[in-house]
Amino acid sequence: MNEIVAAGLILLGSLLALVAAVGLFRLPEVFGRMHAATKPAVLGLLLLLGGVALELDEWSATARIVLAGGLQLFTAPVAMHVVGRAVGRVVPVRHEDTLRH
Amino acid sequence: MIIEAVLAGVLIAVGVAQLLQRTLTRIVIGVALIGQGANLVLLVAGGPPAAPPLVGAEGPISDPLPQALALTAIVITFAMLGFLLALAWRAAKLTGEDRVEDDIEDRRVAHAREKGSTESRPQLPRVGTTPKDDR
Amino acid sequence: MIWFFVTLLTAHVIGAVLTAVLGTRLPRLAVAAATIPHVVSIALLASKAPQVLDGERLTASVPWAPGLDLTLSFQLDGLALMMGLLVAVAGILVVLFAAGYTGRSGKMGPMLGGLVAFAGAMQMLVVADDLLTLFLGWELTSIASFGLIGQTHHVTAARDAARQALLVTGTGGLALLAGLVLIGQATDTWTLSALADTGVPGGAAVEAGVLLVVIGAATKSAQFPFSTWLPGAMAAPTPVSAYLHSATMVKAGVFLLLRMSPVLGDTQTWTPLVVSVGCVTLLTAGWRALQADDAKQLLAWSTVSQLGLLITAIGVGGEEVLLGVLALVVAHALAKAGLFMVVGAADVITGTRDVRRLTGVWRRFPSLGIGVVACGASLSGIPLLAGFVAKEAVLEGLLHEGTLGTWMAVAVAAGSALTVAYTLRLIRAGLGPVDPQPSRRAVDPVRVRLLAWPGAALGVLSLAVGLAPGVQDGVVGTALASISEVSETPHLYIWHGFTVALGLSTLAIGGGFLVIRLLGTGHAPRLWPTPPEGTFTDGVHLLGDLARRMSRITQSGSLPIYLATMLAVLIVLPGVPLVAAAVIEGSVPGSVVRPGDVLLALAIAAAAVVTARTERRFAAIMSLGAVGFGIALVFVRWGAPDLALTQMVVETLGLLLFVLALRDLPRRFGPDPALLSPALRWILAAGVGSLVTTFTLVASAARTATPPSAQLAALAEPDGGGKNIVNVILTDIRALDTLGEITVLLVAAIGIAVMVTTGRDTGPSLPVEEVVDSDAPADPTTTGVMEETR
Amino acid sequence: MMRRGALVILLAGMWVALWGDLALGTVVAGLLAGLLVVATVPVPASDRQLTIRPVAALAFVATFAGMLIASTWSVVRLVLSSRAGDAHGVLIAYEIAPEAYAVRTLIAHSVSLTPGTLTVDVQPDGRTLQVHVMDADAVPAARRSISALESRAARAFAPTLPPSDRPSDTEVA
Amino acid sequence: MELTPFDVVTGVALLIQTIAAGLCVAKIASSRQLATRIVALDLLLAIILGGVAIISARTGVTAYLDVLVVGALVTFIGSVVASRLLDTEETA
Amino acid sequence: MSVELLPPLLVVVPLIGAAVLLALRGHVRLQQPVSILVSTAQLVLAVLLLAEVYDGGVVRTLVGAWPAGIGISLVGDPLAAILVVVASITLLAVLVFALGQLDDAEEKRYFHPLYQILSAGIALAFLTGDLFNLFVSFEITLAASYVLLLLATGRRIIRPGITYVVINLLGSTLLLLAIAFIYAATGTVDMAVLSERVGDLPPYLSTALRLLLVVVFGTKAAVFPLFNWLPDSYPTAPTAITAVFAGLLTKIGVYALIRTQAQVFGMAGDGADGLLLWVAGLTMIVGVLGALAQDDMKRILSFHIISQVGFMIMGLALFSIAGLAGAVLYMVHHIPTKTALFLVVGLVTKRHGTTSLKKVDGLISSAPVVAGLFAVFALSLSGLPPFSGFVAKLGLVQAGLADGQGWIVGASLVASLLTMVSMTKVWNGMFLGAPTPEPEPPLPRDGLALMTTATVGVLAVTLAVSVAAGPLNDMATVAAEHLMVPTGQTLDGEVAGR
Repeated sequence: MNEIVAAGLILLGSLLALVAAVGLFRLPEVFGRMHAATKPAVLGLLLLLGGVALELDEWSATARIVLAGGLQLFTAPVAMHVVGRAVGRVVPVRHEDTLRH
Repeated sequence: MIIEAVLAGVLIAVGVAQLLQRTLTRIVIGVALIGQGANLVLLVAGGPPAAPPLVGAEGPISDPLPQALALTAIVITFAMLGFLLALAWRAAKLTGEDRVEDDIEDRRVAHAREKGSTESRPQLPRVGTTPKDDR
Repeated sequence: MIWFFVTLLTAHVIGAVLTAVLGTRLPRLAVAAATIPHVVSIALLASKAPQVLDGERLTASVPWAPGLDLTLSFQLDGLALMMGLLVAVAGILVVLFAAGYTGRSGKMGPMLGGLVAFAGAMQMLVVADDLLTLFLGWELTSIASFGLIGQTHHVTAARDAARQALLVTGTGGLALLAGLVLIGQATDTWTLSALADTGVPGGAAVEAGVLLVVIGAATKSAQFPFSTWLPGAMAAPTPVSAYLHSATMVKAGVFLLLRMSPVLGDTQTWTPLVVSVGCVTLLTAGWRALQADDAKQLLAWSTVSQLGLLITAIGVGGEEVLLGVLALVVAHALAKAGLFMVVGAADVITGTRDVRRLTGVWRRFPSLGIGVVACGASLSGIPLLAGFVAKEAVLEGLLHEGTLGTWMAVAVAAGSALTVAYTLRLIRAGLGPVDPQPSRRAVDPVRVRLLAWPGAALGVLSLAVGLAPGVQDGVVGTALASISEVSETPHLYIWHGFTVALGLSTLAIGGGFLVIRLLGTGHAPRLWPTPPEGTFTDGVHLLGDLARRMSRITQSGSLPIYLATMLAVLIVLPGVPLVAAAVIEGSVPGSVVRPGDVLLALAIAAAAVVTARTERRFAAIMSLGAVGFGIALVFVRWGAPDLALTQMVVETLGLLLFVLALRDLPRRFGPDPALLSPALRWILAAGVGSLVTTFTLVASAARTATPPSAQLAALAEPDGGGKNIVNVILTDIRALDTLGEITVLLVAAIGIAVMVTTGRDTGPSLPVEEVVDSDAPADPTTTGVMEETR
Repeated sequence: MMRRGALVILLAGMWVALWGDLALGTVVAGLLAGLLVVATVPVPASDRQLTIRPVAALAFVATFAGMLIASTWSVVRLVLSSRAGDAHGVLIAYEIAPEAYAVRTLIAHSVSLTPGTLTVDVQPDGRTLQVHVMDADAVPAARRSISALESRAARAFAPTLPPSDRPSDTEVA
Repeated sequence: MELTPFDVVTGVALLIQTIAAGLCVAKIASSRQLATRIVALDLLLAIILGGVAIISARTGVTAYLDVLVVGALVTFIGSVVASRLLDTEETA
Repeated sequence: MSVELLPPLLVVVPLIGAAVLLALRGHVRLQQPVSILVSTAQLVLAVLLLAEVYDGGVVRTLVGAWPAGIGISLVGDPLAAILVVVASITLLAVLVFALGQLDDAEEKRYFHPLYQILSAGIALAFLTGDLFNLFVSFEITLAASYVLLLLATGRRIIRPGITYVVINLLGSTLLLLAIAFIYAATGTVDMAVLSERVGDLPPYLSTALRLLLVVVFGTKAAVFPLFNWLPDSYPTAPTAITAVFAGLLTKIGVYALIRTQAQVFGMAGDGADGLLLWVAGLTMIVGVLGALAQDDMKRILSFHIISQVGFMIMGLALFSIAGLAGAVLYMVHHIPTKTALFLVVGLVTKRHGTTSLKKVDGLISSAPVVAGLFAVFALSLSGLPPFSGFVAKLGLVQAGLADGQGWIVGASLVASLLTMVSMTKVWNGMFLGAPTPEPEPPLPRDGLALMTTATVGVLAVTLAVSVAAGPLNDMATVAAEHLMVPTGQTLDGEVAGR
């Protein structure tokens, strides 16, 4: 049972990664691609890691997996943020002018 | 095993193809690829894949020695690559591009041949005239 | 006994240094210092002369490198005594002449010093008793002569002539070395005296040795076909010519052949080779002497011709002939040195050496006249002079040596006729009416005396020896005894009676007069195409051309070509046996192919290809990163977590370094002006790649011994105190490697720091490029950046 | 002081996790290492502006997780749909209310993982985010969802609750 | 060694990962825009980390998880620093 | 002190010295005595090692006391000991010379640490008994040399450095590949164990392996046709550094060739030795012809290096005791002599700021001491008696003729003749003629005395090599005999000392 769930999670995670990669091609601009590279990729990796943790079923392994997953959760958006910043600095961006408050 | 050997070959081939160009970036990439290929070969040299070489591992473990060697080699290659990149940076600063030009002195010596054969041969002393500045 | 030789040689070394040092400041003392070594030589030789004349052979030796058969062995026998005395006596006269020649100028020191050093080398050569010691002296004379010829170093011609001389004599020297070693190895005997007793075995090695030794002698004595360096060397100051190119250095070849004749005389090659070399030289050089207008050139060719005569005679051999040869060596040295001095003096006084313009010189300066007439007569073999006695002896001897001897006697006579002719030309030139124009130079009369009398003295000496040939008997006879079996006490006669030899001499003299009558005042026509003067200068330049042409091929200065060469060698050398093996054995290890590996490998390979194909710099760099990370995955699959870890870290850092180093460069590579066509590059690439693959597989398949991994696992924990064997290896078992690795990192860091931090202002800084490719459409109306739509 | 202790424990936890070994020695070493880090590295000022309200924090995490799944789903749909090629987003500016730096960082960060939005830049004032919205038509929805996240984060972590942002307006997009 | 269902499924997952990785490489190669390439590389690294995790699960070797942690860390640092370096307006 | 400590100390002492020197990098005045001290210590250790093994003993140190074949062993056999001594002497002399020559503060700061690291790398290369460790030592040496090469010029001229670095990096990577193949086939990287196992390999594989090593080490040693990088890069460095490169770096390649070809692979009779003979001949001739084409003293001498490497390879290719002894003797002669010639170049540069034959004349009048030094070294290098070059050449000629390889002896003699001719080109072009006035304003003269002293010191060494040719030849023969025995057979002996 455990194994089936684990396998399912891993498969799902992989599929999400694939979708992210496909997104790189399908989406026309860099910001869109960044969406693709963050959300499905992060969730996919988390699912996958969860599956692996289930399969290994070992305290020390789980600890490290949690660490890695947390890191990924935390870092992927930051990385995208930095990339977006680099793009934003160079390319003139038209803002939507509505401001809150 | 075959796969890795072929992969190493491909990496090295691609590296070589880039090494033979004049653009320094390409050369550096070539060196890096060849280094990757070599590390791969080192790994393959240890024999077929097996469990990681940890004490107490179940089943056969992979040969740790080539792994240690490859590890050393990876770091050394990295250090060298870093230095080469610093060179490339300096070259770009100096010349504004990253071309490896030919050696000037070699060119000059080679060029001197055409001229040398007609012009630079010294005149021989004529009979009966003593060079007078010899005393 | 060893102190005898040590004193003999060190006297020259000290003398040379002293002279060179004193030369500029105290010329008189320098002359004295230059004379002393010769006087010492004469005294030393004279002190041992009684023993030697009694037939003793005095020897001594010091081991140098016994493992290489290198021993310094010396002997003093008759031949050494004779040659040593000749070198010393001629040396004194030349030093005095040189003092006059250079006057009070500061050039005296180096020249006299060089002459003394040369004399020392020559002494070493003549007293050598070991094949390699002989070679040592031989090469030292070459070096000293290079220095002396190049003496007038402000003149390009002199420098070039010095190089030619060194090139030719150097060639000969090396041939000699090879020849001597061949002979030494064939006999396992390295002392000359022992060799003379045992002789040499037959066989190819020895015959080759003979050829090489004769080549050595021929170069030194300027024999055919190596003659031309000697006339070229006439660019040297005349004292040098008088000493080296008449009395001593060129005689070294003759001396060598004399020394070797008892050892090698019985080999098959010896006689034909030596005789033909000598005979051709004798005749051709004689004619060349007739063609020369420059008095020094004339004398140079004359020397070559006379040496040819000597060598011809040595080739024929035989007791009587060799006696004549020895006498002729002495006679020629006296006469030719004298002639050089006279010509040199005339040159200093009148400013020309052209025989057509020397008119009246001998009349104006009778002391020069005496010298030129006496020495010339001796050279030509006019009766009553030393040359006549010696040449008669040679002819007499030759006629007793069968058919070959007879023919050679005829050749010698013909050569002598030429000798008479060119000598006459020289003498006649200066006997004409005195040039009405006053000499262009006012020459100090003391200096004229210093210049003139050594030549005259040699002339008188030639006459004296000719009148009383018996005075030489002792020395020459002992010398003969040391190179030949002697049946009876040798004796030189002034009068042999009305013999065939005398007839030949007479014919020669008559022929000479006839030739000169036919020629008139001009020089002889060319009978065969002769290479122009300075052929060897051309030789040096040809060599230079060859060198340049070659280095244009090998030294392209182009990194891609160097790399391609290296890789081509790599493919060919280890590749050939491997491919052959693969064809023959067809052994490639089979192993389980996991589909995942294939996919992974494909992805990595694709990324690698991208690095090569993309036009965008950062695409290439990032693909390189992709390759690296992919390989980390391979490491994981292989069971190497530590490697994968390191690879990840290193790859990331590497990527950063790449970006850091290259970010200021254009985003696109631009065309690569590669010398190698893409096809060639990829062929090489494919070659190297497939070599690596094949090699890996073949080597893996051949694994015989088990690797020490099993032992390592057992050893690691108790001894190394770790669970991770790789870590144990790195930190303990192969800690030395790790130490080295850290060192390399440190050095690279220093290098990077030096490259990056200093001298920022030394080059033009680059315009900052935009992050986005210039050709990417940046549409300002939409947010974000459009991807290309093609 | 409490927070420092928590930080030490967190670091020790990471240490143990990395060693993969729950032995006494490892734990002690991890604690020592954590102490060392805390003692030597100056704690950022933001640390003092952070309070953790456990229940609200759990709510935030839950919201966040839900949004992550939702956003993933929307991206998957977009990528696999035929409209993918026309998906040009817009950039909007969004001003964050909470004062605490740490909370603002958390919000800017979380925005990237919520549906249709991605933080592209932060204005130098530190409170105006540039947010990329995938669907140009859904800008108001996006604003709402950011706002919801913002208020949950503030409730969970902000040291003082902003007066304008009472718990009353907490509808989730 | 016979294949368990788990092996099969994870094998398929690896296949999918590889395909995704290939797509990333293709994007790195084909894109004209630096930012896109960074995004693609970042994604590629995430995929590779996933691959490491899968292999760890398949082999049961937890040592690979160290690679995972370190990898997550350094790839992040790599992406950030690379982007910062390329942000030439910032540094010029 | 246990003799087994000597080999590791020879490597570690300079490394520690380098660390100290690096810490002192702000204090050049302090660095100088420390650096000299370290080099002297290395020399003393080297002499102690030689005293231990000169008559045939072997000091084998198992680093970390791991059994042979598992750990790294350092092997002080006669060959290694001789070369380490000669190298230490040369390094010390050049160091003294460099103290007078360097003037850029930046150069000075890093010169000493890098120089000591280079020393350590060279010592390790000579002493290590492990192939992979040899690779590491190569890398240390090369890394230090890369940086030294570029230290002075690198900020202005990059190209020669790039040629040097790229070629050598490729060479190193190929060495790594070779080690991988060797490990794949034999399961060891220890040279002693390897020499026992090569016999079990199929002949084609051992041939391929040894040829691969020929290519790798041949590149480092600059043999035909892999030499072209050398004259393009060496002359650009400051002379003191070129001097070390010329004297020692190529020699490491030659040493590695000798070690692997003679000792590890031995005489396989597979045609590789014949090939090496051809390589030797071509290297000699092509190298010296290249020298003839040049008209810059430094470049001429750089081409000579190639030609003379050919001589050493010739000794190796004969695969006889006499031949190997000749090669060893030639190395012993060549290291100090070649170094010294470059030091002379440094003296010329110090006066005139250039080494072009066309721009400098008449040094014999203006600088007779320099002229005298050059003359002796040039004659020695041309193999003329009575200098060390003659003895070395004689050894090779004897060995070649004893082997019946007349043609290679002929080639070597032609090469030494051409060497002489090209030396006369330098002599005529630079030393003879009317003296060139020194540049205005005159170059700073400080340090010239020190530089000349160092050069005279090397002169003494070369003369000593010549005078002591007998004992040296005996030692070289012992070393050669030791080489002809595969290392594996000396393993059991585990000889410490005798």
